[in-house]
Amino acid sequence: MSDNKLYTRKFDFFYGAFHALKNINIDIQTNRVTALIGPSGCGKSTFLRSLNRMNDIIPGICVNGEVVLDGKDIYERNVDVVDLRRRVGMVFQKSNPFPKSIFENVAYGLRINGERNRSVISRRVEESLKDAAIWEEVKDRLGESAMDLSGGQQQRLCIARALAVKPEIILMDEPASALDPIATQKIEELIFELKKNYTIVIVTHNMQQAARVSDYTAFFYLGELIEFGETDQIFTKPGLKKTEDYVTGRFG
Amino acid sequence: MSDNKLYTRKFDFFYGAFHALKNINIDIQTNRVTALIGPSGCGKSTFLRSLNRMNDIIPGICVNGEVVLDGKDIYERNVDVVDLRRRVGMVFQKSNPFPKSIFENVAYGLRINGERNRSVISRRVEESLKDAAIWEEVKDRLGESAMDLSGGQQQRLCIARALAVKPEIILMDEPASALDPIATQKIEELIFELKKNYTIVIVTHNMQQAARVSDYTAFFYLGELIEFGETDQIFTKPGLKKTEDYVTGRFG
Amino acid sequence: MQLLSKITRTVKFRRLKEKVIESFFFINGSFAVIVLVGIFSLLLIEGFPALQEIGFKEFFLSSNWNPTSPVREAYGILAMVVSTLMVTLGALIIAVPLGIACAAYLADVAGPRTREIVKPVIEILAGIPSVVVGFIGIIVVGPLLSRLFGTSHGLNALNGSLLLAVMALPTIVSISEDAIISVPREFKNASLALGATRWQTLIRVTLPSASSGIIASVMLGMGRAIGETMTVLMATGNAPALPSSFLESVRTMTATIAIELGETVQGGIHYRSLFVIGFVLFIMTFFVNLISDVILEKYQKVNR
Amino acid sequence: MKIRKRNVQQWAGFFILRLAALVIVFILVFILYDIISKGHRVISWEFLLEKPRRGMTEGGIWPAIVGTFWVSLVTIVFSVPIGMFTAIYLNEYARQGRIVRLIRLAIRNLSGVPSIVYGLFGFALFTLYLNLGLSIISTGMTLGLLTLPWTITASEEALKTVPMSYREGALALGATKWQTIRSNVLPYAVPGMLTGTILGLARAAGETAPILFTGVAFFWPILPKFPVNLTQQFMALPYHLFIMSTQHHEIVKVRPLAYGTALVLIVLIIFMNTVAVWIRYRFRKKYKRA
Amino acid sequence: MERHFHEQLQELKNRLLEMGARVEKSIDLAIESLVRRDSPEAEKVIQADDIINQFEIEIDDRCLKLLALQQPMAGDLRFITSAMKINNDLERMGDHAVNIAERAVTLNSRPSLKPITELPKMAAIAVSMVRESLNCFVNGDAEKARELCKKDDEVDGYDDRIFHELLTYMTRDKGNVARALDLLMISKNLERIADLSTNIAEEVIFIYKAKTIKHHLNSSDLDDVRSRS
Amino acid sequence: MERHFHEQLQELKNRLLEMGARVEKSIDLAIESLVRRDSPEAEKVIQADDIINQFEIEIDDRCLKLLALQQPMAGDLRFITSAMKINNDLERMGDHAVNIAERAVTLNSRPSLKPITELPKMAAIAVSMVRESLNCFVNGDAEKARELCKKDDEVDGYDDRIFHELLTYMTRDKGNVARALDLLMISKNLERIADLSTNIAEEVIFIYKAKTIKHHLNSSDLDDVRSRS
Ligand SMILES: Nc1ncnc2c1ncn2[C@@H]1O[C@H](COP(=O)(O)OP(=O)(O)OP(=O)(O)O)[C@@H](O)[C@H]1O
Ligand SMILES: Nc1ncnc2c1ncn2[C@@H]1O[C@H](COP(=O)(O)OP(=O)(O)OP(=O)(O)O)[C@@H](O)[C@H]1O
Ligand SMILES: [Mg+2]
Ligand SMILES: [Mg+2]
Ligand SMILES: O=P([O-])([O-])[O-]
Repeated sequence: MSDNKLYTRKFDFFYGAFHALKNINIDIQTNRVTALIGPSGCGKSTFLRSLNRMNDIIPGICVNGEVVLDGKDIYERNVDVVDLRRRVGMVFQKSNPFPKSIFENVAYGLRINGERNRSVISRRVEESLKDAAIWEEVKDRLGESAMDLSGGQQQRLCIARALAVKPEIILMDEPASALDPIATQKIEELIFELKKNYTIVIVTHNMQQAARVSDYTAFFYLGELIEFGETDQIFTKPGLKKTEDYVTGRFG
Repeated sequence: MSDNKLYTRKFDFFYGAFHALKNINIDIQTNRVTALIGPSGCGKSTFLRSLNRMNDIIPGICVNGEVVLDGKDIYERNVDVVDLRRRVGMVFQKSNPFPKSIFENVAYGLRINGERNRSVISRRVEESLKDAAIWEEVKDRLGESAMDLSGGQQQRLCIARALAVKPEIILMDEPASALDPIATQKIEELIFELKKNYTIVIVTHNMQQAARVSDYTAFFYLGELIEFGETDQIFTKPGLKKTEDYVTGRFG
Repeated sequence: MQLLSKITRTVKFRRLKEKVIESFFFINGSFAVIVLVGIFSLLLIEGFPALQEIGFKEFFLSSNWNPTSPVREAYGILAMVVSTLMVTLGALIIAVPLGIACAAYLADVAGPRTREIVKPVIEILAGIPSVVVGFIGIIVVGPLLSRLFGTSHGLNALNGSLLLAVMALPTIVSISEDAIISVPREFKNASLALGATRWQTLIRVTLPSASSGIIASVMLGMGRAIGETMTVLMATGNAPALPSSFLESVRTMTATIAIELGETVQGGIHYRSLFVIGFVLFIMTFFVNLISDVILEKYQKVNR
Repeated sequence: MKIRKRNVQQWAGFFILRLAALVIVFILVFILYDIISKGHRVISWEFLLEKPRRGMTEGGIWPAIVGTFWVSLVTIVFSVPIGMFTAIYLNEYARQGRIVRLIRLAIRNLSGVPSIVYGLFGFALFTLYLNLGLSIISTGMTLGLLTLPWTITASEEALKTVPMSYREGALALGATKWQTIRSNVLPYAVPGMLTGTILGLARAAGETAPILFTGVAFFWPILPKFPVNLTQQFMALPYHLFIMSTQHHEIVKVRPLAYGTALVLIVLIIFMNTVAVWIRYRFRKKYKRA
Repeated sequence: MERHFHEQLQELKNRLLEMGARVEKSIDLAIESLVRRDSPEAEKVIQADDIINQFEIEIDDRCLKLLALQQPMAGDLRFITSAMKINNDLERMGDHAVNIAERAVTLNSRPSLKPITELPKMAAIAVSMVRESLNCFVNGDAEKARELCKKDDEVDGYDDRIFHELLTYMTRDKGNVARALDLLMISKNLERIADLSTNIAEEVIFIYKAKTIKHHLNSSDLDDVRSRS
Repeated sequence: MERHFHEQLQELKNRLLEMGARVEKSIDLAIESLVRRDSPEAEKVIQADDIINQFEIEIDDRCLKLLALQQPMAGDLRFITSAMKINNDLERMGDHAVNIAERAVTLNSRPSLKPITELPKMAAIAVSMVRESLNCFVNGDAEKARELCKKDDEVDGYDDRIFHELLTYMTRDKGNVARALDLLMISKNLERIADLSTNIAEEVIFIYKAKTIKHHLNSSDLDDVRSRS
């Protein structure tokens, strides 16, 4: 048992017969950034998407063990997935703004939650855009299509969209991997700001990025959680040979 | 004037009215790796593709100045583009093996050049696969489809394919950006090996990668060549403030 | 507490609503299956008694079709099966090279301007109703053929093939063109970067990569030709005999049904035998489409 | 030397390809030219708006136009909703499994079934078993079945062009499935669905074989009045053309009328195609950056 | 763009400055305890060394983390590696201060050999060098750092004079030898502190001018950089 | 997977070893010139320092480049930062050797004070510490490095004894003072060399055990690591 907001115990995940995650025990610290690293196909994305049950979309999956959010296993039968996803927001690898106006993108989550009050909506939109550090860039063009923004701006817009419904946890699957270094840096800085108010879990291919943005790092390999610990520990003095080999590039 | 195999002088490039490259003077050192870095849209790819006239495919382009290969301007009228591209090979960002067998992929370049002799072809194929450090992994399955290889293997196969026609210069446009860190490392090591026999120009988004693989680095910004020099110089003590700001991430 | 129960209520309501919506769509989705099964069983039910009466052997192996003969009714469909295949084959011989060449031209050679002109042309050609094509066959192609070959009229298998070729061309061109255009740009770039000419790239890389799509387009065109009714009805002369050359008049399976169903007695053996022909057509096109389907699926897998 | 040879090879190859395209363009131009040049002479308000007279050697084609219109209307009403809903089921709700495979198999086969077979089926089912007789409604429903696979396929294509990321984005924000579909899928798919539907309808409007036995009449000058008269027989443009070109007793005399009918039919179909293409064009332009 | 990383660099700078201040204070105190013959003061210096050592460990760790986590380049990289060296230099100055304090305790326990006049002057210069070199480091003032290197000569001059003076004392009276030796060692310690400040100044020049001037004895930039003790 | 980078690390190791060998040789030579009263030998040591300084610059540069170009992590990173420190330590040992050589020249120019017996023994231990600490570094032998740290005590013992002996000489005869002082300084230099070797050993432990043992005076791992002079 743990006092953490979110933790997993003996968590297993199967794609049909393929055992994609094996006995994962991890504690996600509140108001910290946890990075998931590991070679391609080790199950990072699968794990991330297990945390808000986005994997449910995929047919033939099967889970075992617990993922506990606020003391409640999210895989229990009576859990409302829709509500869960509202509490555990997600940002995707490729920015995916809806082809609506900037304003409507951010307002979307509020509207589907039944918020009708105009002034409430526009206040939340402004707040979210500010939190996502994109307000200054778009405040004069909220009515324009979100598709006209640059890649980095789109990604921050998607973050704003996720923030608008006030999630407690934000999951990010390689949020900067499609961006150029400058846009990437902006996203990294944003993550650093966001952790003041949110708990963040981020998957990244880029070890350096994990090193830069996270407080805790989890190293996955072949579906197993090899090592989990403070980021500076993992990158300066990892506890296990496998981790050391991976971070120093002696792997594979 | 210069004694280098490949250099440009006062090179300008236009997409229609858009001035994409401005007065580029660069000397590509023989048997060295030259990396092109710079923020997105600065013209790195455009420049690279100018070196083997792959830009010719795009309608409405216009060039000025010289790109000199072995003392001859490749943009002169009587230059045969097809022949030029054989001498200046290219590897693309997304690995693009043909949907043929592994063997046929590498043999392709030889066949289109009219090589019919089976034993010559199979010798060249083996050599190229060895040079591209993928021979061991595929030697028992040369007849299988190249599409079944992993991303990193595909990329090395594409390199082997480019090597088969014995180019003098190899251009690579972000050859590892779609790969995971381990495959990326293999490509980087391969580049290091290849420079013994080839002259390599590589575009990369990833500054660290440029630092690791190249001997010379060219920093582009807004279509201009800002600084060009030895890689360790550029990354430890760049000559210009702009370069320093870019490599230390104080940019934009 | 009250709030909590309200939340549970809304959650329950939401789930119920979602379930209802999904079921509604599912019911619609099942309709296609019902229709197909309906067609299959109806053809079988209506046709089977006739087959029993006539006998398999005569029905499939005799080429004598004379249901209205006052002497002895004959129900052999061999002649029309052969006619159907022959006309179809002729059509493919004409349409396949032309169609693929045109597709390659559009996808790889033509400038955007040309493509903008030719693509709508193909679409319009696809839209021309079969009666209109048949009409042209009677009025223009027929006389032309009779003059060319010195026959009394030009309503023969060749005419049918020509017209069917026109009918099949749009299918072949547009699906092949799709296949060729969806060959990833990267393949072409790779080939060009290796010093291949555009022609070499087209022949050695692009077309082979698109081959399954192209083959599928041919199969689909073939299915279309086999099932085509009005053009062949109007342009092939309607002679229910085993043809020996392309210059003879023929009558295909589809044409037979079209001509004769109106004159039959419902429930009679003639009526039922036409349903059997329909059934055979159904099966033939089923297999042709199945093959093209398998090929297409493979091709989609490769290009993913 | 070698280089020149390769250039010649390329030139010759491209020449052949260009020729093929030219041939196809020529075929269409020829057909259109023939029909327009000979058909336009008989076109008049009288031809369009009058009933045929004197054993159809004079007068117009108004009943055929009206008949085609009503049949098409029934076709739409019958096939479009089912088609779209099926597509939504398949693309949005269905999980890969036996049932879905079965449905897809059925759809693919339906699209390959020859139109004459639909005619047989419609005849047996609607006119005989369901006792709808030879009527507009039987015919419309037959054509509805014929167009169903096209509508489904076109709708599914349209749904597929909506990026997965729109759905994931909405779901991840806590939208329900139906909310996601309604707000983030359908708006972007409807124009595409419309395009496909209209294209299918244009093809259906030109079909002859399936309607031969379900109610089309050689000569039926009584115009149907909605809704009571959907059970009556009717005339249709393609069938009229068929009659005028093959079955008429004074075939040479009515040839100009046949040309006129062909012209009207073609114009109608081209018009529908143009509308569909226009919608697609606007749709693409609007969401191109997506 | 301001980066979180740059804040961390700033923090590193501040920590180094703080450490520098402590080191200065230790040196001052040690000399004072000698002049005022106040041994408890010297004890404080000895105790304070623990804190300075903690500083060193912390700063070293900080640098290592920055290197591992931020992949610094160019100026930032030079800054961090130099910080590691400066850190080392400061810690050693701290050790020298302790040595001085220890000698002071020994000396204070015995009668005064002579009035101590030169050593405080020398110490003042050395301490000012420490302070100034760190200021140069903070303000990125390579010019001033260059000048600072020349000050080292002054300190060396004091060292020489003190050495000769003490030699006289020793040769004059055997009883003086041990105490003179202690004073001599203190002078040597101060001289080393000045040397280490010079090292810091050199690092500053390295960071901001990207030039290695150490050992370039015949470089015109700085003719008088001495090889270290 | 073997990486080009790892070759470069190996090369860095080799360069450090080479530098270490030169430093050892300088120390040996300096002591020999003292024992054999052979000033030209001492001159050689002084000249050789230039090369050692060149080594230092080169190795430092190498490390900086590796840090900038290869983004080392974990063990590799610790290796490189430690290499920078070891490099610094070696260079300072070189300087100490020069100091010894300079004193030797002075001493050689005057009559011998006494037969030199203890210093060579002390030097032998110091040199062996240099060699062994570098060996530990090369072989990644943290155990041995830990033992090595204890050897420093022996050297300190020599230093103490020599100091007292020389003190006796000085107090005995004023004329001895200057020469005894020189010898005393040589002993101090050797003691520093041993200290620096201890530093290297500590770095080795840091690299391979990822533990900072410096200053952890009451750590059970190593109770006797001394704070630096
Ligand atoms: N829908 C799926 N069906 C079956 N197997 C899957 C599916 N998605 C992923 N897998 C498999 O599960 C494993 C883990 O996949 P996952 O996407 O989580 O890896 P990852 O660590 O995110 O890799 P990457 O860094 O490449 O994104 C892989 O072996 C993958 O092949
Ligand atoms: N085909 C084209 N037509 C018009 N402009 C183009 C075209 N291709 C590129 N450009 C423009 O030229 C500039 C340079 O493009 P280029 O692709 O060379 O950039 P890059 O440095 O490679 O960027 P990236 O890192 O994003 O690949 C950009 O501003 C781009 O918008
Ligand atoms: Mg992933
Ligand atoms: Mg580019
Ligand atoms: O398309 P048809 O009506 O001729 O089958």
